[in-house]
Amino acid sequence: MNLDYLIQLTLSGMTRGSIYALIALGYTMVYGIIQLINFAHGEIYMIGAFTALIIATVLNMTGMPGVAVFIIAMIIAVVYSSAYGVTMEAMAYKPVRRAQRLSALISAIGMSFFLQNYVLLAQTSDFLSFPKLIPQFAFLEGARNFLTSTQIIIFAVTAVVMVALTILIKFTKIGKAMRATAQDKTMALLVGININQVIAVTFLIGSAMAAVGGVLISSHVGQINFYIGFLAGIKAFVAAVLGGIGSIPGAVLGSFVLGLTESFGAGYISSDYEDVFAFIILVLILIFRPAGLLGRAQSDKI
Amino acid sequence: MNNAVQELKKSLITSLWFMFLTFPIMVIKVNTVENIVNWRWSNMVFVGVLSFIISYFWRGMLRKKERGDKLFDLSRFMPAKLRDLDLRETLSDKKIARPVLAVLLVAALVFPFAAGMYQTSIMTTALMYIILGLGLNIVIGLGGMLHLGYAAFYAVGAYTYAILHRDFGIGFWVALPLGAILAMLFGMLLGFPVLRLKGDYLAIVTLGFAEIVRIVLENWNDFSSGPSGIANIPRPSFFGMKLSLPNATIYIYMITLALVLFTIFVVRRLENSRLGRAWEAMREDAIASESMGVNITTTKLTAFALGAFWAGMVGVIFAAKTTFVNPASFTLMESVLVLCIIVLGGMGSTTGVIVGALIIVLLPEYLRAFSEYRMLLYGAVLVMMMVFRPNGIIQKVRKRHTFDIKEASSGGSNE
Amino acid sequence: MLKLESVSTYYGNIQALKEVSLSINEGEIVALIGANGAGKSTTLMSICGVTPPRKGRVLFEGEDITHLSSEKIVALGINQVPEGRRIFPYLTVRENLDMGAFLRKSKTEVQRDLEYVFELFPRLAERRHQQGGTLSGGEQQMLAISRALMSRPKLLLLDEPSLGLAPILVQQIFKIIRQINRDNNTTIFLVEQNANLALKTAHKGYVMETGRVTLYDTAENLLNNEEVKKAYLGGA
Amino acid sequence: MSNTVLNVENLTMNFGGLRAVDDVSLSIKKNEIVALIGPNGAGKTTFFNCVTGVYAPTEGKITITPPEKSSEVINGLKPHKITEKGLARTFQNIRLFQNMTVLENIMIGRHCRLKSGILGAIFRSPATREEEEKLIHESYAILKKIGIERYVNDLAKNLPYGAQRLLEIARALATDPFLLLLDEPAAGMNPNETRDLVDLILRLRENEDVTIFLIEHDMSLVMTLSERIYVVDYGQLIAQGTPDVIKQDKRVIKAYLGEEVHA
Amino acid sequence: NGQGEDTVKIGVAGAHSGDLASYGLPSVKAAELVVEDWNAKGGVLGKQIELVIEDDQCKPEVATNTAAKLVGEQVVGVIGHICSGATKSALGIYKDSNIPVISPSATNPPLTKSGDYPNFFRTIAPDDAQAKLDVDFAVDTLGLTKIAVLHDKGDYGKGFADFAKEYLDQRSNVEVVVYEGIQVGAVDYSAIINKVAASGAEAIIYGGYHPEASKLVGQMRTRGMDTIFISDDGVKDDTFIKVAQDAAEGVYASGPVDTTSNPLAVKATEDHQKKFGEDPGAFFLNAYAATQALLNAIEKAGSTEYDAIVNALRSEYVETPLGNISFDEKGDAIGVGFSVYQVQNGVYVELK
Ligand SMILES: Nc1ncnc2c1ncn2[C@@H]1O[C@H](COP(=O)(O)OP(=O)(O)OP(=O)(O)O)[C@@H](O)[C@H]1O
Ligand SMILES: Nc1ncnc2c1ncn2[C@@H]1O[C@H](COP(=O)(O)OP(=O)(O)OP(=O)(O)O)[C@@H](O)[C@H]1O
Ligand SMILES: CC(C)C[C@H](N)C(=O)O
Ligand SMILES: [Mg+2]
Ligand SMILES: [Mg+2]
Repeated sequence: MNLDYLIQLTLSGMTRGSIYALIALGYTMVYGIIQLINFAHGEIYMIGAFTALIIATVLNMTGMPGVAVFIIAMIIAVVYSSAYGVTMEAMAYKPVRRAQRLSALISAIGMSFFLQNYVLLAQTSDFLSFPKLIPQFAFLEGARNFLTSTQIIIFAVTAVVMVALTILIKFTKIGKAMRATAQDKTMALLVGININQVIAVTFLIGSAMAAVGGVLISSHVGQINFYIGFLAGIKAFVAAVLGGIGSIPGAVLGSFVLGLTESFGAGYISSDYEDVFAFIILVLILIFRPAGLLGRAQSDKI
Repeated sequence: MNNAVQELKKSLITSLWFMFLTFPIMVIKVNTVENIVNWRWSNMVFVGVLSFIISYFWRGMLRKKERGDKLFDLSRFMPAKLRDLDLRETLSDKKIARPVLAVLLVAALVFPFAAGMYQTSIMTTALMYIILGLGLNIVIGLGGMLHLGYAAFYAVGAYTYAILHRDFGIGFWVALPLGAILAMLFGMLLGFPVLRLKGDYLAIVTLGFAEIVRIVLENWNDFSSGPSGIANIPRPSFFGMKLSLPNATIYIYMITLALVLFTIFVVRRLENSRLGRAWEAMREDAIASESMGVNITTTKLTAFALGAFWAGMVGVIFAAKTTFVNPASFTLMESVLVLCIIVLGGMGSTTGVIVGALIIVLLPEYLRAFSEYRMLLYGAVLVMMMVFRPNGIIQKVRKRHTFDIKEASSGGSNE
Repeated sequence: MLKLESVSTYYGNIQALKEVSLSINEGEIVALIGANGAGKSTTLMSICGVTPPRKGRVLFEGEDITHLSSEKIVALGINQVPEGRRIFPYLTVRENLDMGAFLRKSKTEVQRDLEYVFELFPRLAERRHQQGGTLSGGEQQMLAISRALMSRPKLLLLDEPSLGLAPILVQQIFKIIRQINRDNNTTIFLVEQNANLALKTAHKGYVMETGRVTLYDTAENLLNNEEVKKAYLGGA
Repeated sequence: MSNTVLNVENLTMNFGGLRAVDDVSLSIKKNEIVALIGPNGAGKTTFFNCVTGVYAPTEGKITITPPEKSSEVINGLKPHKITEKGLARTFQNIRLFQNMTVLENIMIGRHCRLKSGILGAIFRSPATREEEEKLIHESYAILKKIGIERYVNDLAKNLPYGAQRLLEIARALATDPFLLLLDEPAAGMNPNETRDLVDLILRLRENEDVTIFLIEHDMSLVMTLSERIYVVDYGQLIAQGTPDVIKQDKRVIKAYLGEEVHA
Repeated sequence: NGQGEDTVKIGVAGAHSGDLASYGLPSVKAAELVVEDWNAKGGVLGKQIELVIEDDQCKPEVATNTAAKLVGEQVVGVIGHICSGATKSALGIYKDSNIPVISPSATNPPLTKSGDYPNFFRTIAPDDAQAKLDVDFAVDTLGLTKIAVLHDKGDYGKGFADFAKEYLDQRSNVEVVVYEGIQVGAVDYSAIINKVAASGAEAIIYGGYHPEASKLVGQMRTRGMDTIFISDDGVKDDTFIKVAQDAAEGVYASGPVDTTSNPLAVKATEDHQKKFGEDPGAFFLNAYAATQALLNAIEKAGSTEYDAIVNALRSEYVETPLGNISFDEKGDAIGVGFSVYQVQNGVYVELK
């Protein structure tokens, strides 16, 4: 079809990709450091979105300007999601760190059930509408068919977060400690790294990013309920694996590949099989690159 | 004394932390439509008190666990003689084990007649999950491959019966082996491309495969009737007779029970065979076992296919018991539940799978008493079981091939 | 400087160390030899707090460090080159060295020490941007020692530094051990399977068997001890 | 040439840009004991991995001639196939089945010489039962040959290190090989244990009719045991010959042995 | 069947946890409100009414256990289940145990049309009826010729969409330019929206529920697309307007006749507000009506016997928030007329 259509699909694929990336980054960081598929990561994202919605609605009534509300709600959501992430780690994962690997996975699944139902009971099962805080930017008027202001914000924030994270991991002391802990925990201890603290920080950062994702998506989509974390979590997990689980750039690349595949699949073929395309791409990529796009081939030296 | 004060202080801090943590979600309730805010301060008090108490006991239990003590020391209530008995050892003594098993079996046989239809029905579900658990255990516990798409094979079995009955009027007993075999073929089909993947990569691909199966069932109307599913699948007939509902319920229970025994029998034999050893070696060290002449591809594939076999079989029972199938029954959550069963029960252990299935299936049913809090508690229980018993409830005692040196000349034993 | 008093360490229910007592003076090289599985590595890990002892005390410069966490012990100046080298495989040589200096504050001192280890091992200077995992066995061993030196240890624990190395590298490594001890007055506690070389390098030695210290003497005496000869030196 | 059991021609193995083995040719005759030595990272283990099918070599030709059989090229075959054909190996970093008993480790070694399948397992046919029974006896006999039968029912991980090394050899022997490839069999052993190992290897050659190809850094072992030595450095063959020749070789001394030559 | 005890037990079954809880929980609240009312007035047949509330998570396999449980509890009738799938699997059990079932939301046509389930009733229109109404409206009233049909891949949404497509295909000068399912819960729908835009469709007929509908409409309108949006009674819910806000303006949806002004509906909603502090959710009124119909039938029958209740359900009319209703031979509600609504100035206005 025509070029406009192609651009539209690309942009919509990138929107999805950016959002998956924000969630997938947390997944991949946690996985990288303790090899845990954190099933409850999606719930942290959901809690971030809920917290933001609650705060934004309360603040909105005070007549504060929308953008200010948005920023404050975002900050509080980030604080709370991080707090949940760290608490969850301390309660449900730390005690099973030395047990077989699947125990932590089951613990994560339990946590996911718990958090979903906690929000369901404490709040509501219904969809709540997220206040419209971001105005349609005037300069976008001409490009309305292609881009909305929330999409622009999603792109921008995702880019900033990604760059910040890369800098953090590559160049800061805590970043190096995270990488060292991921590669060899005993040795990390022996050079004087407090690995408990490092793992907690990993959860904190991962959860914070999930919260950012949660707030952005909710304002883009306009509504949330207690169950939104599940699907988002699965998708982000797929994206992280696609890119090579444990790899930060991989998570981003995987997310974009996934987002674009879904978008083109839906656009040019049929959205009936949107997820099928996503999974077929996944299988194909893994067959040719068994450690994902940017993952390190786990060639154990023999 | 000082210690106690310390403990209380810690609990207090935890309690304050949770009051902070739950503040927005527990306390504030917004009505986004009417823009009304409802401040529920009493919830905060509630959270504070509850987390204070829980935190106090939680830490106490953790300390016990660290020390390796039993969490609940029942032996205190037992007479001294019993206390000294090692349960596991006692039970591995054939003289004691046989009667115990016999009693359990009789209890299982009598159960549906003593209990009501509801109890029988959920117990049947539990039995079905025992088979699923044992089947998946072949793949995960024995084959060492993390498989998150088990529900797909389950779906294959269920749809085999549903469609064969819908289109050809084929009955339960014919569908039972067909469903199992078809699922097995599917297992092989999936197995080929993915077997060189490791660990979590395998997990995600199997997950993807299961989703593909489900989505195809959802979209392919002519074949599977799409999301609205296939209804009016008959329950198994008893020598051509249609049974009344309570009798049919008991009958399905008995069939499932028989299949559980059959599964246990087969799985045990497989475990203690040349193939079982190859699985174990492969799990321990794939490269070494390959270098010792074990064909990894076929060994993995058999694990995959045999695992799928049982899922297909239970799928047929599922269709017969529920009398209705639609794609919504075969989601990722279903695969995850079966995974929970084997990890919770204790990976690789048959008894563990049985206990795990009983917990995973019956717990939410018995938690019905807590009505809306049921799934919340279910999640919490899962977490707690893992935290306090991280390697599962029953730890696998593997049957070991040993060699009796005394009778070295006369013959080996394979106990 | 370091003193172990009746240290008992367990792995679950298995007791790996049974009332181990030993002491090391400042500036010494002390060797610990013993058969496989005797508990040598466990001794080092117990000192570092990775497998904290269940009973007994570990004293370092008079201070009880038995229940300190690893990072605090490292901060006091004890560092270990563990068995199997344990290079961070995906960090570069330079980053591996930085990790060694993880707890140090002064950038200029770290820089100075970096230059020192590069001088000690010019090979590492050449490879500073290579990933640790891709180094050869000998290079990894050099890196592991350098990484430990980067924390400026007062006490350096070495666990089988010669394992699996080509003969030429074995000689080199022992030369360097002596050099470090001489140049920096670093106290060294050396675990070795190659008892011959170890005792030739050390001032005194301990012999360990199934979790217990069974013999203690000067290195020279041990080298001439008949039992030690028979058991560990391959003498007839 | 008639009694050559392994003949490798121009073997090359690349890992990405790294050439770990570079155009190496060598051959081994029946009942020889041959050593492969060289500095760390020279490509010795990689060479073994190529021969045993763990890696598919980038280039080159590997031919085996099992006793009383005709020669065949085994490039690119899977490890289990190669094992079936009669090559067996041990690993530099011990790779036992840690949580299985010593006996079971050996039973796995015999896996490829057994036949029973799924149905046999389920129905426990007399043939299967007989096979299993025989297997246990054979396995015990192998342990006895190596001299570690007293550990028969212990878990592999609970064995002393030296015994684990021996178990690796026993397990390899269980596959009925004609060529045994040992990767640093003496690593981590003390001098006494090493001496016993030398005796064992000599005994195996005599009694089991196997040819032995080994990698080792312990020069005392290499020099007493081997009849011929190949030396590699940076993936290339830099010398070959009898121990006496190698000891004197300037290049080998410079790259590998160092000045104070031991043994 | 529950007689001889001092209470009359009514089962309420549906999804009370999991992803579909939002469709199941409102029916619990509805039943509670109705029962509270009745109990305050002396109950039914002189006995107090007791609710037995059981979750089925909308899973057919759980639903059979739920049904067995309710049978064991000796309920005289059941309000539920919520999903057609779960309903179908549970119905076999209720049928054999002689228990009438009234669902507020299970819309799959065969539930009534097949005649397999004589004990089944519902207070909601089956998928095909609404599809016909919406297609007629789109083609005849609005005169549209190019239509995109979307659905949420669920049994309700897809069922509705299938019928809509079938009816559209029967029309000569109408073209279905897109027919596709969308992914429920997806974070972004711009791909499918672009596709609809590119296809030149004048309208979308959507089968599914309001959360997805409001996302679709919302994203369409922000992009400046003014494609007409027509949907089913899963969308004809005030929550839709409140969530979609401005974007909801102009949307058409079919639903039971004249509910907003019905005094009973107003009262039910107010009661809900009073008791739970929020507006009711999906199928609330349908469940309210179902409970009233059941209790009324018991009262009128003067007994809790199956035959008596079923007869009463078929013969007696009852005043409910959905109007004055009864049930036909197959179990579909009579008296719930359907009409098309449009959102005008933030409220659904019935188009006559
Ligand atoms: N992580 C562990 N879990 C259980 N047991 C262990 C563990 N590590 C060591 N052991 C056991 O503790 C004992 C002492 O082991 P240690 O590694 O300290 O011996 P070592 O003297 O260093 O031997 P080597 O020369 O082989 O390195 C051994 O019996 C060993 O099997
Ligand atoms: N799977 C692999 N991927 C990439 N590089 C590899 C791999 N295996 C080996 N290498 C590299 O190939 C080279 C040769 O390694 P190899 O293990 O064969 O050395 P070696 O001669 O056995 O050394 P050592 O005596 O230390 O065991 C090394 O540089 C090593 O890092
Ligand atoms: C809640 C919905 C999923 C129910 C739907 N109307 C059905 O017929 O199944
Ligand atoms: Mg050691
Ligand atoms: Mg090597």
